[in-house]
Amino acid sequence: MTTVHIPFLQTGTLAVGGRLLTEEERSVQSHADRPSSLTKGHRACQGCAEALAARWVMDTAVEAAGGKLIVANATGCLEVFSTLYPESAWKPPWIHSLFANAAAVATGIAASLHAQGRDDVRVLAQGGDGGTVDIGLAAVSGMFERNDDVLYVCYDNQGYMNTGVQRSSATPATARTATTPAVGRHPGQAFGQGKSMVKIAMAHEIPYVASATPADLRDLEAKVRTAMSIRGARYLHVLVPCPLGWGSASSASIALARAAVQSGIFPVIEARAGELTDVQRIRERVDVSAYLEPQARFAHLFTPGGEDALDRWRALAEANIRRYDLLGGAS
Amino acid sequence: MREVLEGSQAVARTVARCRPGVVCAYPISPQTHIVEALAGMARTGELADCEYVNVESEFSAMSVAIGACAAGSRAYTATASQGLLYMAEAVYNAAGMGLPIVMTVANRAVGAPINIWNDHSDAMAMRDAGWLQLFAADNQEAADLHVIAFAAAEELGIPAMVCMDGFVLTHASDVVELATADQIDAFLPPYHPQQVLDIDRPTTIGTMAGPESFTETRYLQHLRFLDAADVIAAWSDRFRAAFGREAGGLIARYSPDTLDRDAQAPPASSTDLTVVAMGSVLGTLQAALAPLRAEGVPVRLVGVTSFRPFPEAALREALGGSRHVIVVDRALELGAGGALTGSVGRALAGTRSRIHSVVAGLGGRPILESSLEGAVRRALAGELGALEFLDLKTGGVPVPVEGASEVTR
Amino acid sequence: MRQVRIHGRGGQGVVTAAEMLARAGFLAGHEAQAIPSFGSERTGAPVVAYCRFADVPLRTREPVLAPDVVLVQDPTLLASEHPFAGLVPGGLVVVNTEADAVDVRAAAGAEDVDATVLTVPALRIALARLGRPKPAAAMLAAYAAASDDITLEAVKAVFRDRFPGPVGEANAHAADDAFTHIRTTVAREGADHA
Amino acid sequence: MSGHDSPPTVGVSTGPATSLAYHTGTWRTERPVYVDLAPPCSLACPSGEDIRGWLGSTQEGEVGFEKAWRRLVAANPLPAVMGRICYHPCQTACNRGDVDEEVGINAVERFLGDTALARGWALPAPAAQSGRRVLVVGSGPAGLSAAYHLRQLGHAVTVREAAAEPGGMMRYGIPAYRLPRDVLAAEIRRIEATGVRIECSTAVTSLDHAQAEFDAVVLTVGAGVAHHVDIPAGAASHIVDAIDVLRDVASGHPPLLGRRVAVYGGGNTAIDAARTARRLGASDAVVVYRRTREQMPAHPTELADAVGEGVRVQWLSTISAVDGPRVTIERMELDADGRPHGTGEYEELDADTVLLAVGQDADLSLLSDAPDVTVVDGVVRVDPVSLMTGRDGVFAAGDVSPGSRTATYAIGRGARAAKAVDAWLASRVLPAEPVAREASADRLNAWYYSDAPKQHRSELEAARRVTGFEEVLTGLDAEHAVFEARRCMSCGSCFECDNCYGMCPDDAIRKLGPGMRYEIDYDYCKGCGICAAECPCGAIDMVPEVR
Repeated sequence: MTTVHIPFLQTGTLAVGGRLLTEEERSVQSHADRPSSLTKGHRACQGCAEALAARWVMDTAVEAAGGKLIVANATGCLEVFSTLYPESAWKPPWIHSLFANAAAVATGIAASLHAQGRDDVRVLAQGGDGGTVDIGLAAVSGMFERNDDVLYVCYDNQGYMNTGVQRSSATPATARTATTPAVGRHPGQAFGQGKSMVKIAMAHEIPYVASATPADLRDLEAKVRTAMSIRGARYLHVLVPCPLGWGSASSASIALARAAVQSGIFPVIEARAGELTDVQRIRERVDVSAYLEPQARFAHLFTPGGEDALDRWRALAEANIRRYDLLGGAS
Repeated sequence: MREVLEGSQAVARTVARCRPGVVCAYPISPQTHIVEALAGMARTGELADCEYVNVESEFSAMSVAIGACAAGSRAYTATASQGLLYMAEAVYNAAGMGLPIVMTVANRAVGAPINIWNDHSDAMAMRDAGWLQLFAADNQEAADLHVIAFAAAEELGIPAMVCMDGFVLTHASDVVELATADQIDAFLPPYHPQQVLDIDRPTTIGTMAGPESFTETRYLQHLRFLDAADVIAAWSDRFRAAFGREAGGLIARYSPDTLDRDAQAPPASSTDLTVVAMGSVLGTLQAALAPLRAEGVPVRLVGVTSFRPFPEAALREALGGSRHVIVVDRALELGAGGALTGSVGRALAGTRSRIHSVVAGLGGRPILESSLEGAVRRALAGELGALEFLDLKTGGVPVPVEGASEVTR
Repeated sequence: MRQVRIHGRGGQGVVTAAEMLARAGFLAGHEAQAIPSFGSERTGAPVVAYCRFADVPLRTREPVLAPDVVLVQDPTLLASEHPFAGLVPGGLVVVNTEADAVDVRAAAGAEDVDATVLTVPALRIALARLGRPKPAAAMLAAYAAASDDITLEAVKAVFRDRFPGPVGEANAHAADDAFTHIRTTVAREGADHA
Repeated sequence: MSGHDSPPTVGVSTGPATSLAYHTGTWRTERPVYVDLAPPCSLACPSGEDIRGWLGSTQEGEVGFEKAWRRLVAANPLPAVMGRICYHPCQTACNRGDVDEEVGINAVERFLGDTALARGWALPAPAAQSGRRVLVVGSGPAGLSAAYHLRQLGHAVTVREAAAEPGGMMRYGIPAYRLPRDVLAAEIRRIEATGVRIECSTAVTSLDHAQAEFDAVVLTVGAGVAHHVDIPAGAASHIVDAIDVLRDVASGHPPLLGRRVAVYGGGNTAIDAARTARRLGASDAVVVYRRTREQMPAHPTELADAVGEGVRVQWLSTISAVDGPRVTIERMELDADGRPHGTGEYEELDADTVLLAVGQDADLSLLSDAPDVTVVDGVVRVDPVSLMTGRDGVFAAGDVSPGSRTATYAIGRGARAAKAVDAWLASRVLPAEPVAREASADRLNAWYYSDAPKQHRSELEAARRVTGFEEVLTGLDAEHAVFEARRCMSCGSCFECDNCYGMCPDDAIRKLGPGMRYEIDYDYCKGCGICAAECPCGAIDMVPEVR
């Protein structure tokens, strides 16, 4: 894991900053003059973790690139809430073309910059899970396969929230969405469906793949920084809790991301050239219910008859813990 | 230098001399020879300072072009048929964002049934995408149109398709004289994007426009499109002046005597029967109408070079009030008639011209001089209908030997 | 205007032959046009290509329906592909075969067609010179030997231009061989005129 | 085609950061508000120390030590002393106990106190002379605290002490192994250096005389007289007051107690006496206590140390008779309310000396000429706000007045008395101490606190093993003191961790710079509440938006 060694200063590494930190030890987000690449006035829902993670990612990338960053954005919440004409909440040069083509647009930008001899300018593409895992997968895969010099960031809120919370192939099992209602014998999204974009990215053996959450800013910043230090195709998958789609309190977005990691549901990993190189260990293990129960989309799991599904969730967590050694017992 | 070249080679070399910064492509017949040639030139260095990107679909081809163009590069791709439709969403998008990409469309039918041969269905499907659509009559023009297309598109901030008939032109070898790199450098201004993703002057491109601004956005796009006709005409004039040959323009006029292309040819007269067509069939028409002219038949030929924007005024002027207008159409609006006919009809609405739509050459059916001549003769005899399918086989399509006969009621 | 139709099979270089012919005609001072058949180009399938020469610019895009010259690169096509179809009276037919003109007419069912039929062992020549079954250069040279449309030198030049180095030289040698074969045969036996 | 020169991209492109024109603050139904709440440590500190504050300065390391000490002595002028003898109720209250272990506040206090002594830091210069003279009677913790604070306020202060040395119970009640006399002396000297005049061996016998001489009088005479119980005792019995033993030891006249010593009582004095007995050579020191371990008022760490030194405790036992070396003990049992009752079962214990440590009383002989100063339950009755006795201008604090009898409490009451005197002298009404909102544990987001990197954590553990903040006699070194201070969670008060600033999805919080904290931009804040939820220390309230 890309660790940041911060001396224990009241809060250690989990808080955003700290008055006792030296300039070098500070996170990008803690700087009073941080770029705020996605600035105020955007129209994301209250407590939108995507808006938050996007600022974190882009601010770090902007700093890593010395301010020379161009961003291509897929259609989706992130695009809609940030750029309703004539207003834009973005500071770096930014383009939105279509839902499925952010990766390809980014490739085009990178190709153009290379042709212009401007390899100092870096390219970041970003989109939601729909634009990445579903409709945009071909373009993402093509960008990976060619090893184009693009950092692609997926903000995974596990569904089509922009269109009113429909199921995507990143929607977790049992989750209620508008197209996987919580009715019938197997309420919500079916078990056994969906795909892991992180594994798909790793299978391309691109130079760098990582996952992160807004529950650990420093980890996220370090991964963006690492990604920006590498040339070629890179992929960062960020889990972003969605108060609207998840049916959670707007104030709970960080806490849910934390619970996703601490329950073993969302492995936070790093991989290079297809090989897993590091995992973030669980720090304070919690039961999956700590992650699921605050979310209305899982409310049916906590009514009589939901026990079996909860057990299957626990099994998923156990499987992740085993597969990624999330408790650190194996080494 | 005059030389014999395959149409695709002529286009590829000309495009290369326009110095694109990014070329991206996904193979589809009959566009392949163009992008293969460009790939070769990118490897040999003949196409310098250019990124050649092999993408995984036409959709990504256009998307890469969008990114490249927005980042300040002259961007080029080529496609055809299903590929054009597969990238359709991005085709509209490029135009909406005002990115002056140039794309060759090697015109081909659209399936099903799948058919790799020529007609204009693909380009017609994209006629309202907001692109300039310039149709080449021959390979010389196909090559030259790319130079004009880059110039006009970049001045306008509107992307441009250069349409050339698949196989009929792309795979045919003709005597052509290509614009040299030096000539193009002197003619075509360097690409100065009207908007660009610039780290020093950041901008947001591709915002959402709500009901309060979308209509105005489209209206402004429309006005720009109206400007486009003048810009295309101006660049075509400059091209003629610089290169000494006809290319582009809005409408191709043909001499009544020689049937050669002649920008100075007089308009047709009201008593003339005028054939209007687009693309390579114009050459066949030149040959087919010659015997009629020799007989003293008052037949004229007018070509449409710019299908989008559609030059209604220039067309009306060239037709000179011809009472009989035959539109030879290589695409069909199902249930209506020829696709070009529709636009010609709108241009002639309110005039006394009678329009015949002759749909010909669908899916690669050869268009024969004799058939065209016959159609004109029938029109003169008052026997040509408002809509005819040239060389239509009566009795329809042969039924498969086994299995399918009872199915298709 | 002179119109040429070339019959062959995918992989024999039919399209190349048409283009080379157009180039050779251009070198010989004509306007020229080559129109390949438009197919999916599967190896072994029958393929047709066309070529026109004229001394005025060529406009038409229709396929050649009434050829002045027909080149048949594969004798197995004689029976199935109607190579004599549309041939103008007195036209020239050059066939790559070891057989003679009489056999060719018989195979094509064209015993009574008004045409000059020449045969040339272009495949043998190609195999000998190139080591590959690419008879185009030999066929074009045979055509040059039998008409004034193009010259042997033009044929050799366009192949050398397209295939610089040994391949071009081998094609040039094949062209020489075929040219010599036709001139020798015609001088000895006279052409087959029906 | 004129009149439409706009670029073709109108409606598609726009300038960066133009969203500032859109104020999302109108979406809000709740607004975040920064608050400063009282931490449980301070609420529990009888001395009223701003513990969070001085720990905060200590966190800064070397540059913050003196500032920390100055924040500390703003309440308590005896940090080196209290860093040793305080039973640190602050630590019992510390929220960090819920996370891992409470912060070793007392050890840090001692570190600061010792550092100040070693470096010779002076107490703050007093305010300008008020021209008023105040007498403080007694130089125990309450008296010294009152004198110090009165002096800080600009008054001329005289302390009169009946004993030969100043310090009261700190000097004569607490064994030297817990409080070295040089430390006490140094901190008292430092108070004197601010202008406080301490007159020893000077008993005040008349309140009237005192009031004639001074504008105000503060009684802090303590409770140095042993409380007595009636135990049937034979003539040969050797029964002495534990407090006297401790005083004698402190005065350099250790008594002979014998080999076997029984101590009767359960308070800290009992434990001190037992441990002192061990130091004086008793091979067998038994504490006889009538209740259980859980009920024992002595501090558990003191008990543990005592047991560690070989002191035995006989639980649920009372001494019913002493006859020579023979002590009769009755077994007790607890009733349903937890009160002990005799069982009628007896046993015997051999003891050369019985030390009585069943409580101490105030010496109120001074009040013989002051009937208006009323005494209830052995202590002087005072107004709970002004600490004034029944007589105008006479105040009381410390053990002589109601309340807890610890040095820590005495210091707090002394400071309060100083304020009261000051107000009275100025004819001001002293307001009651405000009831502060507590930064309770449920406000905290403890996730952020336990992230001590392993190497540091192990250092901490090692430090604890070796130096044992709470229990061992040696103090922390600077590094460990800083580390320990940094474990403070700053409950209820922003310590500028940047969480709110960094985690605002709407970029609606401004960071104002070091020490200046943050400002919420309500033009844009949507009121999601992430800042409040993720504030480690609970320093943000979400309050309903009333427009």
